[in-house]
Amino acid sequence: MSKVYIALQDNDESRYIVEAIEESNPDSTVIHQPAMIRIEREGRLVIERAVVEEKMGRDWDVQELHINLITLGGNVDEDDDQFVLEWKQ
Amino acid sequence: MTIEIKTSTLEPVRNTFAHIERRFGDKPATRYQEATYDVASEINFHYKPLWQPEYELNDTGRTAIVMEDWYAFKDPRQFYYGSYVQMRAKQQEVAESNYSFFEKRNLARLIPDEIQRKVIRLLVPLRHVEQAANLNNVYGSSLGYGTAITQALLYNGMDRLGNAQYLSRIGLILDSNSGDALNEAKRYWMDDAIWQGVRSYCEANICVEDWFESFVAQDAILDGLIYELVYLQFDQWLADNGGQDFSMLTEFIQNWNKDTNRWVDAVVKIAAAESDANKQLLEQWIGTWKAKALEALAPLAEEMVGPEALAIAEDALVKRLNKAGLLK
Amino acid sequence: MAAKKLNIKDKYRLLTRDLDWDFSYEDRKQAFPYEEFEGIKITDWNKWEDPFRLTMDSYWKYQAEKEKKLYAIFDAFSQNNGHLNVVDSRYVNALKLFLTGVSPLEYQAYQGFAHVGRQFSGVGARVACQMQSLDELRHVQTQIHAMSHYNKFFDGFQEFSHMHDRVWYLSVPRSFFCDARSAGPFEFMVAIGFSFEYVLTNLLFVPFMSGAAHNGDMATVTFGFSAQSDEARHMTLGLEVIKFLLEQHEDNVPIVQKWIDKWFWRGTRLLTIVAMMMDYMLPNKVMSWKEAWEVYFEEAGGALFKDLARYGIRMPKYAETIEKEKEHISHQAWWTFYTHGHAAGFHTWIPSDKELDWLSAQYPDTFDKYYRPLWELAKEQEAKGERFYTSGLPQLCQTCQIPMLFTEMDNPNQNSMRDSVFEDERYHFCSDGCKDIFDEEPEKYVQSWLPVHQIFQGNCGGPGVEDVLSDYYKMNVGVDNMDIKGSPDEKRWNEWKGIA
Amino acid sequence: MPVYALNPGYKGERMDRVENFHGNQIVYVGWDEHRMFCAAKAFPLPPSMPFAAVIENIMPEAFGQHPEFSQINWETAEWLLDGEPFKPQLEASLEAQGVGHKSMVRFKTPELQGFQNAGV
Repeated sequence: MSKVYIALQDNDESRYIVEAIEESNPDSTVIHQPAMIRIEREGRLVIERAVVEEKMGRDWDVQELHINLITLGGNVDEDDDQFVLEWKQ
Repeated sequence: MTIEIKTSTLEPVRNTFAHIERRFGDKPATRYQEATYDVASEINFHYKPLWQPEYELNDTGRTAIVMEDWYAFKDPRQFYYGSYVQMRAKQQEVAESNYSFFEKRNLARLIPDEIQRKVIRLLVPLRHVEQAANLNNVYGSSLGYGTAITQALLYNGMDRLGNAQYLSRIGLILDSNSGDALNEAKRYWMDDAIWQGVRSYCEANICVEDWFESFVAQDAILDGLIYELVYLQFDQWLADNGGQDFSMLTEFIQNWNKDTNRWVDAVVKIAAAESDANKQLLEQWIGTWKAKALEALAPLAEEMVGPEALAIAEDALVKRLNKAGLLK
Repeated sequence: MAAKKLNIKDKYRLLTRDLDWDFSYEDRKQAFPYEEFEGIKITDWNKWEDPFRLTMDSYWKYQAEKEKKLYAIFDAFSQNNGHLNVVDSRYVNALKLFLTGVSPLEYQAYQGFAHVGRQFSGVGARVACQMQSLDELRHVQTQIHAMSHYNKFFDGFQEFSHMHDRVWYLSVPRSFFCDARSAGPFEFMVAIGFSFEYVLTNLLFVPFMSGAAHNGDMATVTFGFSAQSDEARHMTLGLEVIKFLLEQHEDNVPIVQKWIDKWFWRGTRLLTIVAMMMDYMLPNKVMSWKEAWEVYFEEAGGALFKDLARYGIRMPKYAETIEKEKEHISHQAWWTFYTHGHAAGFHTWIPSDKELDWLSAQYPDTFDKYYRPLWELAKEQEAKGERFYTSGLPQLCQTCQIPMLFTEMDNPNQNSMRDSVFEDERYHFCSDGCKDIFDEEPEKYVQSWLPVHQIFQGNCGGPGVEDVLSDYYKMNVGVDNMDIKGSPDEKRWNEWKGIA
Repeated sequence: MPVYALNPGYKGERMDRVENFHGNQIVYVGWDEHRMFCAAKAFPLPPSMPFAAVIENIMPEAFGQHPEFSQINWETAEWLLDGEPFKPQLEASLEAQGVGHKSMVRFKTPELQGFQNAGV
């Protein structure tokens, strides 16, 4: 299985999202680089709206992710409740 | 560190880019100017397009309109991307609160059934006209010449997609999100005799090759008439007949029209003022497309408001064209 | 009746996908005439999966938020003379190359996506392309605005638009996009939407922007990352296009593979400039080109092609050559610019001893053996007061238009040269990859506007190279070009910083 | 293979036909394994130019900046013309010995290994 990855701008909002990603994907790897945070995981990575909302303490729309998103690798499936990155094989 | 620097040594060596300075002199430039003027490539394109080898990638020859300087088409709104999206974001915020107010209080229940039916038959199908407008404006943006006009055409094209989506949401409000009203409206668009003139006009314009002609047929003529007819007169008629709350839902398009008309009028005026040849060509296009549009809209106007409506709309359009120096 | 809540997929479908209709009064083929000639078979546009489902109102909302943040930083940057915070005036030269070489590509991307965003007959794909087109316009404009402040204090930015159409090395990026735009709509999508956006722009933006952050350049980090936030959408679109084409018809597979081979090759050639920026032009290094290549091409691209294998798609042709070249190209490119520093629109220099040691450490197998001697020669010449500017004009590759500077991977001392004869005329290439591209479509590539030949034909003014530089390119000769040592840029910088 | 274009017969204009060079033809010259010069160089030369003039006038202009240039022994230099082994005839014109428009002339100097013997 290959790694999927996502990189976010290093800012306050992203920190909550990264926390949420770590909670939803326990074995993901978080790498801090100048001005950005990169998160990798084998095969699949999910960002769950409910978890991000819990971390932020406010409503959060999955599409808001795009404001802080820098890059990603993997097939995307986005709906109201989650944002999934996945390699099928 | 920087505290020790004498301000005199921090004088800029130039105020703006050289091509902006050549146009406007050596002084600080606006963001609109720097983002717009002379940004598009002009020469040395390497390969002729496989899909149109008779032209260069960027070529003034794709319209019969001739301009000495295609950057004459200054946008009176001075929209570059940033100012454009920020303006629309403000407007959509108002629209969003209107739509949610309408939905939350279920204002649709206060509107008589026959009025709702009328809106589904006469207003909602305009989403397809907006779709045609999207294609026509993006066409001009992709094949037109000079950033001044091509960027504005793209903003307009995307606005039309936005308008189509707002109109669609009116349908969804009326059918409680089932999509039935949208399907019904589409059937009218496809089969109802009342819409066939407009649909045929749209299909014909989508196939027009000259991008400036397509702009005239869409933005100047058809939109000009529809704005007067639908968003002013029909809106008033709805208000007078128990459908006043619809205005909340069309407010975005109404305001959008006001802002856009300023740009459309400026484009037409600048092209006409450039030369007699341009003026004649514009009048010829206007003659053909206006006649077609009036014929197409006649049954709709009658049904929406009454027998006088179309003449009033035409009158308003002609006044705008007169101001732009045409049809006098 | 309470309205049911629409989920995002249904909402998007209702608001967008059904706007289109079957024509009754005209032939729809006349409205969308370019969809068939490339040989791609589309059986059903309805199978198009919208990769992201942004309606215009949300688009305006989120993009306006990004723009507000971005311009607030630009304003603060220029009010506070943010250019003084960059680590070193050498750094700014990377920005000059960016504004003259990359920003105008964003403009071509805007035009290209507007074109396919009009020409595809499937509304889903069309709307996605239109949005990307608008984003690309955003990128060129925010880049111009970010550089506007630098232009006021440094030389070499002021004629970016004029230069892009004319200057010899800028013909490399420029011809890349002209090539894609002049192709049919599906090839454009494979070229730019997939090959470039999905795999290669990461290499352009991510390490470079991280580099900007590392070198104190707030304005560039901000526009770079802000632009990248759109890029994630674009990447998703690029991958969706590929999957869609491959799923539509099996006959599409070999055509798509051919385009992938072509555009990955052209893309890696184009990125030579980025390799050089990373290894040589950033005073504070983030990672070497080799490392960036391994992370973003070999690892990320490898995963991608593994995923696409189920459709019968394999790694791009010559991937094994590219893998070897990662050890070489940045050094070869900077040497080329260093030795042509008199004809470049930015400054060049010999890397410091510390930098040479960093390069040795990053490239243990190649740097000391092949490239350090070049710099020792350059230092010797400079010490003699004969800073080396090479005479004459170089031979260019007919396809990628880069001077024929690449070497054979089995003998890195020897330049790699290939040629083909087409209709009694000989054409030269830097590589098998570039030769293949020409041989596939010679009627197209005979049109290359090769700057060196154009100068000899007398189409760029002259007679001397200096006349071409000053009159045709509008370079401020002796100011914009030559070594950074003794340049007005350096002089001003030293004054600002109080360096004697 | 011809291009796939909307209409058959797509044929771009050949930008570098010999007629465009005002009586000259383009000749490329390259010194093998001497990377001080990043690439071979291009020169517009009259087809009637004898090869001796290339050695006397063009070679110094092209490669004279190299510290080894003065040590070149033209007698032992090994030549390739468009990839084929080639023995220049000094008195004959370029045209007469098959050096045509956009021909590539390469030479190797077996006794010179470049600066620091590193192929530079």
